[in-house]
Amino acid sequence: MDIVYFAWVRERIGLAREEVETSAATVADLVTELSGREERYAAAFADLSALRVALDQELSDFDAPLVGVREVAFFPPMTGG
Amino acid sequence: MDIVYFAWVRERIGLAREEVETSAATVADLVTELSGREERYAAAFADLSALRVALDQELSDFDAPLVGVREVAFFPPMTGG
Amino acid sequence: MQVRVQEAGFDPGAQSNDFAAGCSGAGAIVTFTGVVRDIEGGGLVAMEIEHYPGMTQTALEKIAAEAEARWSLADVLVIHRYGRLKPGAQIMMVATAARHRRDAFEAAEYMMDYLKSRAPFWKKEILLDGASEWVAAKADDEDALTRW
Amino acid sequence: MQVRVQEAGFDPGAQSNDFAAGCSGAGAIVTFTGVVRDIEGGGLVAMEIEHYPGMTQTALEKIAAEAEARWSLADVLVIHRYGRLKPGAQIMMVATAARHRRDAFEAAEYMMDYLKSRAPFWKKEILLDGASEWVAAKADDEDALTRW
Repeated sequence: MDIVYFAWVRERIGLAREEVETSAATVADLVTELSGREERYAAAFADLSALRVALDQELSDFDAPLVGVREVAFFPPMTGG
Repeated sequence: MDIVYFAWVRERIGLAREEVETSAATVADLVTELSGREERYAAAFADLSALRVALDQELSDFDAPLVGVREVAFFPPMTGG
Repeated sequence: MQVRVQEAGFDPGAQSNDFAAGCSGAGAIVTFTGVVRDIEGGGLVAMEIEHYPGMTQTALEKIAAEAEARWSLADVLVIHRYGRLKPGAQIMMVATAARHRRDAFEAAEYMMDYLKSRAPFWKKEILLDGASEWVAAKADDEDALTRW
Repeated sequence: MQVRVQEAGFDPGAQSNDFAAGCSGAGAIVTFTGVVRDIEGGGLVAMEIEHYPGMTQTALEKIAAEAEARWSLADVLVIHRYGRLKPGAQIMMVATAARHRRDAFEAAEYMMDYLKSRAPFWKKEILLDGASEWVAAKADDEDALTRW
């Protein structure tokens, strides 16, 4: 599964994209798994209310299942316009 | 006192501007006076709800006094924009 | 505030670029352009716009001043034409510049609503068959003023 | 519908004239242009706009399609830039064309409200002293969506 990061999430984790092997069932499970890996992930995911998630380039939420998902994106609230 | 007419009021009366001597106290009195003059005035002023009036180039209403007024304008509801 | 009543045509894109260039510091520019459209089924030769020369400029300036008083704006532009206009021709435009988009949008809508019913213009449609007809004011346009 | 995500600058006046020319029959054209403005007190060197390339075009098209479904529109244009923009540069624009002004205004406001909070862009301010800061999303912008 590909994971992509944007804006300060990308900066805090230090990566724009990575491929991970995971059996996480939901986005929340994936977040827990990543946060357990290294401090920089734990720091980036510390406050989920400050984060948004997209699954295969569609906005989603942290309860969503990951079955069949190829790309998960984490980023702060968007500031377009 | 100058009286000016616009749009279909001008067309119905057949004049864009005229000078009248009047002692009418209000716009409504002036309308009654003009309507009594000739059929074309009576026709133009038949339905006051379809007319608007400006006194010295400020929107006003038919109850307004004419004291000190130099120019009275009669016209249909405006259609700007 | 820039208010222009004119017979001549204008280029809305060039006008809005000029307007925006004069408003550095404003993050939001809104423009509205009104265009003569053909009538249902076609056959409009021209739209004739009559106005009240002594009153028009003042009436438009009052509307623009009220918009500037109600919203936080960097600048306001109003251009309104009179005379004989062909289908597709620009009739008028308003532009607003503000720090925040809501101010720019609301002020532009406010000015349009007042221009429709409170600026001394009257429109007459000239049709292919030689007939002509004054455009009637719409109850909707009068009702729109109750928003403000 | 025309939706363009691009790094290059654009001329809002020329874009809006081209857009209007393609919408004969629409009497009302509304445009919104967003411009990089300096921060309070000055000192902004540039605004860096990051986006999510795979998602951006689709997200903008969804917003434009929803506007076309909700209002009676002749056409819709969205242009949004990414990359490093100087103060005074155009960030984005939307344009709407409709028979009636209310449709054109509301659709443009709707698109702006959704672009602010639902299009995958993130802005970073680069300051004179070398510091930089991500622009935080505003609660007001999120609240604006409840209007629709």
